[in-house]
Amino acid sequence: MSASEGFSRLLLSVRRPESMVSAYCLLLAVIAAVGLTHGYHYHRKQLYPRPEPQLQVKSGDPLAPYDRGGIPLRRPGIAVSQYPQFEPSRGWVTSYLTPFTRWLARHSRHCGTTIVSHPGGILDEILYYTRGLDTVLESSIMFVGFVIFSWVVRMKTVTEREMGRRE
Amino acid sequence: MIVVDTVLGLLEAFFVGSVYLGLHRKVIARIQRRPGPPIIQEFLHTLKFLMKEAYAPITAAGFLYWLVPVFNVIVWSSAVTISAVLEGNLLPFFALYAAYKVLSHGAGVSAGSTYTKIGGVRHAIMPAGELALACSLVSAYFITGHADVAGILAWERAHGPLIEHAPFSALAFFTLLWIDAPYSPLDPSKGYDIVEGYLTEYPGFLRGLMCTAEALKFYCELWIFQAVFLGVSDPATHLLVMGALTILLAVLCAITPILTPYQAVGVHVLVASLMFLDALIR
Amino acid sequence: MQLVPATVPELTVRMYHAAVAVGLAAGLIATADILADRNPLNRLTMTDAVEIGALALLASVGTDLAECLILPGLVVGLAELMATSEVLIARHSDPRSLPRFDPLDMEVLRTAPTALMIGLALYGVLLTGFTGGAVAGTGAAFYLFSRVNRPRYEEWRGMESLSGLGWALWVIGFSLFFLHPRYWLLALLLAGTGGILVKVGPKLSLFGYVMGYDVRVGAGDVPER
Amino acid sequence: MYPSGEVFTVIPLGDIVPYLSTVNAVILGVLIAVLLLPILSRTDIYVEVDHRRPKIKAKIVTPREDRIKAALALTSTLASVGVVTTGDVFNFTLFLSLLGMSNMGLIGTTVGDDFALECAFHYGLMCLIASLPLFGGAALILASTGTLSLHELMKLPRGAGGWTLTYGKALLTAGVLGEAGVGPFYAVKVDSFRRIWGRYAFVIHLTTLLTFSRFMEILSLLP
Repeated sequence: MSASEGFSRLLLSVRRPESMVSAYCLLLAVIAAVGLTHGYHYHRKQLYPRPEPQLQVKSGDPLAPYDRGGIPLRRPGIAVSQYPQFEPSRGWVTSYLTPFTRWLARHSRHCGTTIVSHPGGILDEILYYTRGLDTVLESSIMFVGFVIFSWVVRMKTVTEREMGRRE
Repeated sequence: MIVVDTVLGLLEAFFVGSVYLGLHRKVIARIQRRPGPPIIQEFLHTLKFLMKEAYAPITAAGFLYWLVPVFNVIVWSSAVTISAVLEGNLLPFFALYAAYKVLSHGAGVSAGSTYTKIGGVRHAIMPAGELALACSLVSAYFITGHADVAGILAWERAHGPLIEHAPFSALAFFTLLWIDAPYSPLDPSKGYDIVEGYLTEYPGFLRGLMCTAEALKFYCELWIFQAVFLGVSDPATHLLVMGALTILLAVLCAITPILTPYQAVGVHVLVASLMFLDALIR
Repeated sequence: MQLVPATVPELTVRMYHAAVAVGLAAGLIATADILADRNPLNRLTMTDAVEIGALALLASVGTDLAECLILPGLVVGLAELMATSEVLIARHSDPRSLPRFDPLDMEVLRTAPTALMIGLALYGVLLTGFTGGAVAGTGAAFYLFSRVNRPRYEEWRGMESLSGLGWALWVIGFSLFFLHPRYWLLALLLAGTGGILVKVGPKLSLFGYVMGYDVRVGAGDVPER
Repeated sequence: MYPSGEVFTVIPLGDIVPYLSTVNAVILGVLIAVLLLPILSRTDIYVEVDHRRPKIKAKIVTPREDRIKAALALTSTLASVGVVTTGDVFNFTLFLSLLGMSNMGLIGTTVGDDFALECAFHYGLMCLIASLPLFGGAALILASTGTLSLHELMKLPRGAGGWTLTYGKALLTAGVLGEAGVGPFYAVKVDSFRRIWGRYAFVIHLTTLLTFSRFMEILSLLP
């Protein structure tokens, strides 16, 4: 096989649908390999910083590691967000605990991490409020994925032949 | 005042673009040892088509079929206006270029013939031309710090033409010019346009509009290349440089064989990855 | 003790370089594998390893924000994986070759899944939020996995609209935060409960579909209840 | 000063602040104007040339297929509107994922064609793999500058993030390539040889290509 023929075959390999994936993976592998040879620097001043891991747990905080201060319905917690002027009720979500969680936090020192599963707390502040659009989008993506999935199941995997007969 | 400028600029773009397309054709013909049509042929030909009655094939998707030529002219008129006349921001150019690609696909699809559809599809399959365009425009912005043509020209008056600072970006943009030139080896929809191009089913006035858009496009791309990368801002030199570029493109198109669609895509992918790696290293 | 430090702690900064390297290495290994092996199933599996690299890169930032960004990243990967794998199945499967099951007939198999599901779902609703969704979803999944107790396909079609309802609640809650900040508590609860429905509804209807079709096509002999 | 010209409106949604500037408005205008074409026309009829008896044949699209495709095309359009207007890097990547997802669905829901499924599968693989560079790029940008908002990133001095930011930009570019760049390729592969669904191929081309023009603006906004 001559060189020009080989080159031509290389160019023609784009024909197959899977070769694009291979080409893309090659590109990514090259980029990742380049990236591994460099050092990375970290900007100390970040949004929503958190204390050192396990620090709150060690000091016996029942709400560790998601305690960001505040008294429910009385005083907002601390949230270092990007645009405080756009978020009038910033910090309230962080401080809020459902009655059940409040009871849990008062009676147990080990169930604090479940705070993430209740409305209220820093994660819910970010997820629902300051970066709520991200989460709306995320669930929309889930929907689209699900719609495609169920449609393919119904029309292709199971009953395409039957559908064809009926319509 | 702006209105007068715009109208004059568009007329100039149309006239110069079609004459240079004729020159392109003439050079190719001479290289292939044919006499070729007169240089002004493309211009006359467009004018003739613009006078003719238009009609649609019975299978055409009416609305799309009639509006694609109109949109094409609007797209390239706005591109010429924004970049060449007002010397404004270059970023919309990219969006307009993408719209042009999509419209060519629409032109092929709307006629209702499988052959024109293949032409349109072949034209739209070439994504990497746009990637090269993106890389070159962005690196132009990074080097000069301006996104508008006036700013880039001012920067070039101080620092010399951009092609010295970013040769790879210039090469990428030149590849785009090459892809978009008529009879280009890198765009397979061009060589077969008599039987399966996206223009095949467009008669009369509509064809005239499409030809107008092609002329405007040729002018616009040449203009942006020589303004952004060669830093020419004087009107007389413009015409000379654009003529020289046209001749160069014609020679390149004449001496290279037309590739098959997938080979062309392969070349585009290669060019785009080179551009990407270049941008990565920079 | 300081609840919220002014800057990121020293530990995170020290770990950052290593964390990025881990993410990139995961990506490198996975892409190299995809490059080497053309089997579509293998490729699909390895994309999950690529996802892990992405999550490692997100997690390396180490702030509360990063912890929140992981969630969308994870869900996007999950949704895409779901759709893509079903496309693969549709491409390569023949409906006649689906497995058939020989059902066991035991009394406890019919009653226990229902009781467990009710318990888990109630507990999940009490918890609300994301963990709650996971708990309630697990209950539903267990119910549907218990093959004897499988509901009929038609009965589970409404689950799609349930998850749509949850999504709408979420969007209402989200816009309430900005239109009427005074009602933030209402918005929070709408989003929290809407969130659980979004998380659970799709899962339920997902299992409803899958079970529905193999009930109809594959395991036709399951006794109806 | 924004490289994309004057900013008309800003929609403050907490930390995510979508905005509309001159260039964005142009892109949005092009998007909506060109999208009206396929919506208002039927591209479903084509001539099948038979040498003995030329005949006109209508495309066979079941109403079910048409309905899901219309829904996915709508999602794709909304996602690209979001891509064009968003003011946040991570939000941009999420909109892009939604876009890739719905375009993959547009290809994959073609009835009666295994090749379309094959293409959809590989497009889906591309989207999955592209999530590493997309989210990774956003994460590196966040780590190196401490913010994700484009309005803040723009104010930073040139070269602020150093190599980390440069690498983040490269990753982000690769992600956009994988998520949107290959869309036209797979759409065309299905479109040209198999079935006629020109109007949806049109949508895929438009949304993915216009994504790039927005991405160029984002690249020039980053320090």
